[in-house]
Amino acid sequence: MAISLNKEKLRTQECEKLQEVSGTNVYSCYQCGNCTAGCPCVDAMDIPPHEVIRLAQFGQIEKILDSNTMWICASCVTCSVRCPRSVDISGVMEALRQIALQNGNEDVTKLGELSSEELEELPQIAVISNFRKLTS
Amino acid sequence: MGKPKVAFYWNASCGGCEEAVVDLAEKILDVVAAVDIIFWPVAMDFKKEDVEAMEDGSIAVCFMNGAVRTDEQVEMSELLRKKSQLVVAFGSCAHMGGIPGLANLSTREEIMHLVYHNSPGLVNPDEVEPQLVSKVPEGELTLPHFHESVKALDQVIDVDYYLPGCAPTPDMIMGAVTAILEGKLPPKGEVLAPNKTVCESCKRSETKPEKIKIKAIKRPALNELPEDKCLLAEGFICMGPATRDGCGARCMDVNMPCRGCFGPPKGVEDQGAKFLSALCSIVDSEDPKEIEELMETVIDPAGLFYMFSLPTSMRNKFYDKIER
Amino acid sequence: MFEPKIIAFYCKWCTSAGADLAGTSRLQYAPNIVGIRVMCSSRVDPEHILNAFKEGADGVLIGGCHPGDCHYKSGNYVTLRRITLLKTMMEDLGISADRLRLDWISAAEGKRFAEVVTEFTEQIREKGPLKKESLKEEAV
Amino acid sequence: MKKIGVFLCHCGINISATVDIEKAMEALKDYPGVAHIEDYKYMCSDPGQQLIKKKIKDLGLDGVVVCACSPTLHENTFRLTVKAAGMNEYKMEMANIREQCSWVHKDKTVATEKAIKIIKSVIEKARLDEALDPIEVDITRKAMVIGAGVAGIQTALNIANSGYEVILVEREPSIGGKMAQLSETFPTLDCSQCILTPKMVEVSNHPKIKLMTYSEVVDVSGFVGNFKVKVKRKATGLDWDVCNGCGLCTEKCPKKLPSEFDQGLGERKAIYRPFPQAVPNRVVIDFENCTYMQSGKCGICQKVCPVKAIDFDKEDKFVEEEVGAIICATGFETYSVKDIPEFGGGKLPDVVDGLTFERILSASGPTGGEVRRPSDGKVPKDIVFLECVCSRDPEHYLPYCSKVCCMYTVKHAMLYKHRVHDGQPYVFYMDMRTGGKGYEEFYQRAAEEDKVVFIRGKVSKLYQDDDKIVVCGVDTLSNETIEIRADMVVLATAIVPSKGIRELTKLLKIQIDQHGFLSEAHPKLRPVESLTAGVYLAGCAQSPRDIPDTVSQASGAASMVCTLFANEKLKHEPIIVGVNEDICSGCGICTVVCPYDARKTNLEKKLVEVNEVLCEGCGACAAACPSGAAQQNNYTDNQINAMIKAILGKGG
Amino acid sequence: MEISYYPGCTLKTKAINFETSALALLEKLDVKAIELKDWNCCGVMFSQSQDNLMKQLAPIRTLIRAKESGRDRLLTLCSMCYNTLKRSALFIQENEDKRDKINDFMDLEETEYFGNEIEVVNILTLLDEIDKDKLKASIVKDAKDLKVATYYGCLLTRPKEVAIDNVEDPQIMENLLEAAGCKPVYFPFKTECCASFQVVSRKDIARERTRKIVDSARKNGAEMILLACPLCEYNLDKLQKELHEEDSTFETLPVLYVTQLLAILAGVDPEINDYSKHYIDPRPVLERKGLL
Repeated sequence: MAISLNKEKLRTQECEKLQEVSGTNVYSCYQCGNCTAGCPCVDAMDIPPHEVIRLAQFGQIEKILDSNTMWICASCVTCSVRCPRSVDISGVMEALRQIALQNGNEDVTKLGELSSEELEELPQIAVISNFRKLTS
Repeated sequence: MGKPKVAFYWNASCGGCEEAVVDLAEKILDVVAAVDIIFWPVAMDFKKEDVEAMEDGSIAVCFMNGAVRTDEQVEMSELLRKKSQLVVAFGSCAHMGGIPGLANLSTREEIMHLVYHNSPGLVNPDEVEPQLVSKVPEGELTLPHFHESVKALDQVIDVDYYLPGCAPTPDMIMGAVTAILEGKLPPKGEVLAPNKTVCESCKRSETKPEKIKIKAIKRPALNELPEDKCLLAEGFICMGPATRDGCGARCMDVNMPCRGCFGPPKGVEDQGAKFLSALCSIVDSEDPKEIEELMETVIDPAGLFYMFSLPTSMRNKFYDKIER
Repeated sequence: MFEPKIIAFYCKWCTSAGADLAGTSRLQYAPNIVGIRVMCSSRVDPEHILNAFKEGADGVLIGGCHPGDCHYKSGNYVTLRRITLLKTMMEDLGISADRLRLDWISAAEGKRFAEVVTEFTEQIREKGPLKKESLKEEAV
Repeated sequence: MKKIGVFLCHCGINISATVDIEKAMEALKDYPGVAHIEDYKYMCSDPGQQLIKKKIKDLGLDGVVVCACSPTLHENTFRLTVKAAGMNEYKMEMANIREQCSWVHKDKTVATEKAIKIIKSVIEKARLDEALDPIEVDITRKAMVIGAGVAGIQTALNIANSGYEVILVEREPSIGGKMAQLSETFPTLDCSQCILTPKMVEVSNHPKIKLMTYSEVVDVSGFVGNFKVKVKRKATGLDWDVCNGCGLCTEKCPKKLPSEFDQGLGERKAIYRPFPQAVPNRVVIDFENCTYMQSGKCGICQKVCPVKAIDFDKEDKFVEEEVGAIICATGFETYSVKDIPEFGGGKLPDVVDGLTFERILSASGPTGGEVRRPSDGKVPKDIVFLECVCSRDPEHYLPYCSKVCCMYTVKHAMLYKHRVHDGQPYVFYMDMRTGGKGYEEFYQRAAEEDKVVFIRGKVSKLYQDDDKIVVCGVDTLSNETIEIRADMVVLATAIVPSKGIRELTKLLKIQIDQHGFLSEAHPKLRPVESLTAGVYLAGCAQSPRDIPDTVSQASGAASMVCTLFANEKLKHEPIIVGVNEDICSGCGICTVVCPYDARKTNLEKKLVEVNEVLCEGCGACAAACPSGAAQQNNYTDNQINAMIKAILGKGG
Repeated sequence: MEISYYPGCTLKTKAINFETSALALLEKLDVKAIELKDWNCCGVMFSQSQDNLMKQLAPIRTLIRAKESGRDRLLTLCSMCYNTLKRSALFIQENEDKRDKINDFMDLEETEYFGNEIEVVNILTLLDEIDKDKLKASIVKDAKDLKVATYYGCLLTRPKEVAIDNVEDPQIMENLLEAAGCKPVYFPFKTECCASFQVVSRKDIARERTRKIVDSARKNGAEMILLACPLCEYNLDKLQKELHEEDSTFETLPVLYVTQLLAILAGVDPEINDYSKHYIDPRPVLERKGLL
């Protein structure tokens, strides 16, 4: 379905919040796609990172929140360090997670599904960072 | 018609200017022959009432030296102004505030505190401070009010001419007196000294290099002064280039750098800032750090560059505005 | 709110051109500053600066080319020396040295010009109107 | 008192939208000295100028203040206006209420107040302005062109063909610059050498052109019309007057080195000619790598030289030239692949830059025009071209667009396809910028006829895998990530100014921008002039550009020089600093700060004397003068102090 | 030389080999690493959001402990601890108001932290500072040109404000290993992410990453992978084993902490390593080179 654009929709409060929480200006992006090209997890994402930023420029935060992209992001920061326009894409992903969690997103971690042996096996840093990135 | 009446008066001064008049030596006899000295507290016994009794404008010319800081000085200045046709600010202190003017770097409170409470060798167990009025068995004693700041004479009364110098030279005094007697005076407000700078009469100026560049600032107290070289070129701060001529470069004759007592040449308002600019122009460095270090070796620039002219400097003028 | 009055002196080649660039780029900055364009920052005499304070300026900004880039080879170094010593002397005279700022702004730095002006204006606003600043006591 | 006319320009609405013109006029009309005040929509237009002229004549104005844009833009315009009306042009002043007022403030009240202050201060200046006459100076009608690429060559030829002498200075042993290295040129695909070499030969044969290759400018003094330039003629190791360019020495020299001209792909000797078509046709010895120079053994070249031109002991020579104008055409370099770690940092042999690929494509190149990759000489079948490498990347490299990469990459892909019919070129681009005559059509042809695959996206990473280069990118149009196993990768690296430009600009006293390119006097209206009179710019030294633009700018610079030379005398700005002899006592402090040695102390007279022609009017001496004897014309202390007063609200 | 040492949680459990080997190696190099008293979790990972200040408390508290130790440098082995501590310090250094808020919140702490008092140092940086001649002198075993792939992962090289070396082409490990007699191979995947914590919820992604990274290392001739991150170690080691179990044609490469190898080369008893912690046994390769 077509996205209908008008000036109210373009600069939404959600988009302002996204920029504030991530501390980045999404309008700096000129859509070179370097973030997507270098992303290690892009194959598993519904929307590639550069499109996330594009949709943010259009104020389409809800559409982004409906995708799994920010939950797949592993915070490896490859996108941010390679961005020629200093857009902190990785920071945007973190902000999206924060916004989704504040909106009451259901738990995306599968910690509950893991057996105690599996949990025992995993190093602490894996569990804690997974927990911290995806639930708080 | 009798001889023209002349008055001499001193405000805040060291007495050097009075001495300068005496330095006229035998020429003073010519002066006395030509004029009637009707008021000269330092040399002759006159009272304030004598002056008050005179008719306004009856004094032909009044030479006043010293800066102004007290009510008494203001009162006397105004009185003499009223009685005189011409007032000549005599010497650096009357001209620009002079050495007493350096007190303006401190506030009145600071001065009082230092003098009456904190001076080394001071014994003042009761923390006594001078009072405007104090009762003693003999009656009431009064002291004049000590003002917030030191002023040059023209900041208190209208001044017709200036005789600069600490102190003015006998030749200049004689020249001024002659000019007044002969009525050959320049327009009002002029300084009765040449428009050129001290370099003009300094014998050392011939020894200057093509370009004066200095890499270090030297102080006379710590370094030997060369007898026959341009002191500025040797790194000593010499205010000669920023100072009005007329002294005949006397200080350099006795191997001391100029301190600027004649004040700035015509067209320069702020001697200190101007000299600072000139000094920085000849410092030979383009490295910010080195510049910073070099400039730190200029000790007490305000006191040095404004040694004689602080009360008439830009800075004091804006302070005055704020006070008003 | 206190609106400081600030005089700026800037050289024709770099800082004034930088100010022009700020204009062509439509960068907004504090209006408290009014500039006097001189050929080179080295034309600015410490006497002018003290005069500006005398006439009621709360701050003075000097703008020149970056070191090494002076249109007249070395003028900005002369300025640097003068301002360095003048700042020391101002402190002795009871004018806070913060009220005088020397900055290098090139013709290409419109953005920087706007930033410096705004920043300096705010700094002076915070200091308040020019008053007797007894700096010696502060030092004690 | 002076009668000053104040003219306020609306500049369309550029000024009047933020500055309340009526209010300003009301505030200024009774200001001391103001005899007349008037506004107009476009003061710089003909009717606007006529209006000023009429008022000067009708009212007998002897001072004019035009309140409009920056004086950089229109000071000259209005000076000519008042001059035409019989007023001295130096009694005209401009108040900049556009760039420094209306454009930088939004609040109308505030902007109006500020504009009034600005105008008042300028009125104060105008009140004390004196009539000045330009100082006349002779011109040396000879030009020096620095850099002999296509820009320098074109400039030199144009000036020489107008009948003036030209000295063409080039750092390398041969003229020709980067264009000589190129294969074919877009969009016509004619061979670069074929169009350039005739011009190179013309330069070398031109009676009015003196060629100084292998030479560098080391000192510049003087001013427009009268520059003195010191040129270092680097030691070549032989006598060029004797050498006939036979090249026997280069054949026999045993020391092989990578050829700079072939971007390191081909070889040259320690005694060498950069390329066969070099002009002048002379050889030089690479002292650092010459066996004889390093160890004293060998000397084969000396033995074989039929004309005995070799002279190992030659030292650098310095010559001084007097010229009236200088053209800076120092060209460009490309950003080094070595400094791009994400694309292999120069360690992957089959990842090359565009200039190297030009040599691979060139018929006179190391492969004779056959496309072979450097590592193993194989013909690459899948070849990837990356655009915007280091350009448009403010975060890591350079923020600007290098302008020519789009077109030369399309050309590369096309030429590759013409040479390797069964090969496939891919181009990663971000935006395809094809502004230029025939450029867009050229690009379309590459896609339609040559089936070049254009992928919109930036490559994030590439790496060597077996004998392939794996290129990881994205196509942002299809949102698909792309991986290409290529045989070779060509990087269109950014164009940067050539090395040494900073030092040269310091000598020439011209400005560079933050990226090191030369700054023009005005980006639109004076694009070939520097801010220093008599120094002009041409080619990529100013900013990245293609050959047609370079040649047009070079011709533009040449015509500016000819315009200058057509003057009988030069007019030197009279805004100089003099000496008031009634005050000056010859302390000599002003002479120390003068950057031009225009002031000299006369110890006998105890006075400073000024050479008016040398004075450029910076005013450093005026501020240095401790006696007030040095005052700058129309920038006197009185004027500056009056301006200060006016701005702070106490003028008049 | 003395330096404060912050181990972090995993170094005492899964990554015990990292700690044992690093401390033994440092001892050989005359570096005394003194463990911080009363340390807590570093707060892994660094919170990138500007408004979630609670997440900065754990790392800042750790830095406060370091400040109280009186030494101005803090050694970390784990790259996640390094990254979190360093970025948190930078965050409060650059955001004054946020720093004040955090300090206000922690007013029970006796020490205030401003952001630049403690230099957080990764083990690789510390080793890199040691004179190469001294390092060479401490090497007693011949690595016989052991071909190694040096793997940095994300947290040592990104973002560039905290990177221990060039973001795209770090060389620290290569230089160390070269000095120790090994042969680092060309390894274009050395800074590629291993999928990090996604191994918990999206193991499929992590597996694919491991496959790519290991494939590249092997293809370029590496005999083992060396790294400095407990999570990378787990992912590359454990998931290789899984990949191999699923598909026996998948060839595995042993994964070691760089300090494990260096310690052995410097003459530390190889048996201090607990080889049961490895999923792919490195001993055959070490034995082949005569290092056991």
